[in-house]
Amino acid sequence: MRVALQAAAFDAGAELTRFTTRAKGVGAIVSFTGIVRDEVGTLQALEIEHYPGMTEAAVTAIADQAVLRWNLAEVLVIHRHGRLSPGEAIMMVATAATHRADAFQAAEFLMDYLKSRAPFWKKEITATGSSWVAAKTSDEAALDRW
Amino acid sequence: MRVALQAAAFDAGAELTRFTTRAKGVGAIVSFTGIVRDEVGTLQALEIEHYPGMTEAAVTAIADQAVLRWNLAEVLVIHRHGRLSPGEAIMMVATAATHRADAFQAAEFLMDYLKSRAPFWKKEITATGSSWVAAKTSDEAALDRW
Amino acid sequence: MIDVLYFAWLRERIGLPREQITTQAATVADLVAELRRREERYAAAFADTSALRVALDQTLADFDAPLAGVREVAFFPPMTGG
Amino acid sequence: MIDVLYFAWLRERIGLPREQITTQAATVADLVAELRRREERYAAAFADTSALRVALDQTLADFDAPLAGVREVAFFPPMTGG
Repeated sequence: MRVALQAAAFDAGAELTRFTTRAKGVGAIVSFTGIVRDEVGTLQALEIEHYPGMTEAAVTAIADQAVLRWNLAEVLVIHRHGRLSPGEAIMMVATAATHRADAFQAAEFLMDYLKSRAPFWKKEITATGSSWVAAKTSDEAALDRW
Repeated sequence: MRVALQAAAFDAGAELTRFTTRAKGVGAIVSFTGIVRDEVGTLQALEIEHYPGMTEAAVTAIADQAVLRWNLAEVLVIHRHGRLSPGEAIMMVATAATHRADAFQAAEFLMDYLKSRAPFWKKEITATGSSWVAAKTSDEAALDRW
Repeated sequence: MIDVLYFAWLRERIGLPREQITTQAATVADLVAELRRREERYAAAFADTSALRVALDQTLADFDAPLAGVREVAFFPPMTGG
Repeated sequence: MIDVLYFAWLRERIGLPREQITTQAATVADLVAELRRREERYAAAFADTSALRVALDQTLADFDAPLAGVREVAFFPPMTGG
């Protein structure tokens, strides 16, 4: 398992290559990459605040749960904090398993929990001001399926 | 959309990087990589037969369907044929969407349909002989959810 | 005249990947019945059509589909891609 | 003495990221009531605790959780990671 919380940018393709090399003997690898999206064309940056100390523990606990619930050979979670530009990768998860159903379900589980249970907060910075991104009720509801 | 049917090996990480570059403005990218797995430690190679002509049409039709059903900005399907060694990537799908649910569902849909509706047949080659991989009823059943 | 293609273990059991057949068969099932009568290797290969799939001009079809106008019929076991 | 941390808009509204508080509060809710009484900015920030989350020693908790033995309390809006 690799959990990385970092301000630095990362290359999802290079991470997938490294992950695949680590996950020897598996049949299925799923990756998810979240990217800063400029919905209305005015976003200058996304500022991600986190809770140092708790963040790593919470993300590791979520990854541990995924390993307990599905038959995973490897798990990767990368999540950035600090200032990001539109088009940059915010975060990535990858799962490796013998069968594809485990890899897909574990990746979706990781995403749902990282969205609503890991201490990150997003603020959108535009030319005219900034505002905190509100949590979506659909993200909270997504946890019910697990 | 990119559909590639090829005998040549490919690098899933490099493909993910190219796909991400192509999928401008999206928020979510999901990739799946299928890898030749040596379950009992005796597999020398996997031989993948396909139906030239029909294969490309069938895979493209499956990708078209995914684009119709989900809000996708980009789709990638790579599937190899010919002789593969354990640990090599057999195939890959990638989906890019505004929201993660679309990207995940479309990727799972693509996998389920490629498994049972694209004309590929796998043969396992061991030191003592070779045998055709039987279709799983679970793979056929997986189509019912769509 | 119709092109008939065989894939995977069906190809191996029949011993050839494709052949041209002149047939009056109205449906796929009629063609299968005709093939079965030809030789033992065909009878064995087509013993259980529930274990087989068919494509007409490269599109999946049913065994009761008509053959009128069809130029290429392919028989094969369930696909195992992905 | 307890460390109290604030994140995101709660941090901005209260105007500081953390402070040390000496309190006899038995539960998180008691601590919130105490903070609300302090100053207008606290009252405004904690007006609706259903819009807030709390962590005790870096683990998510409920507002009726006891504070005995707790060294760090963090208040923040619902998380928006991923």
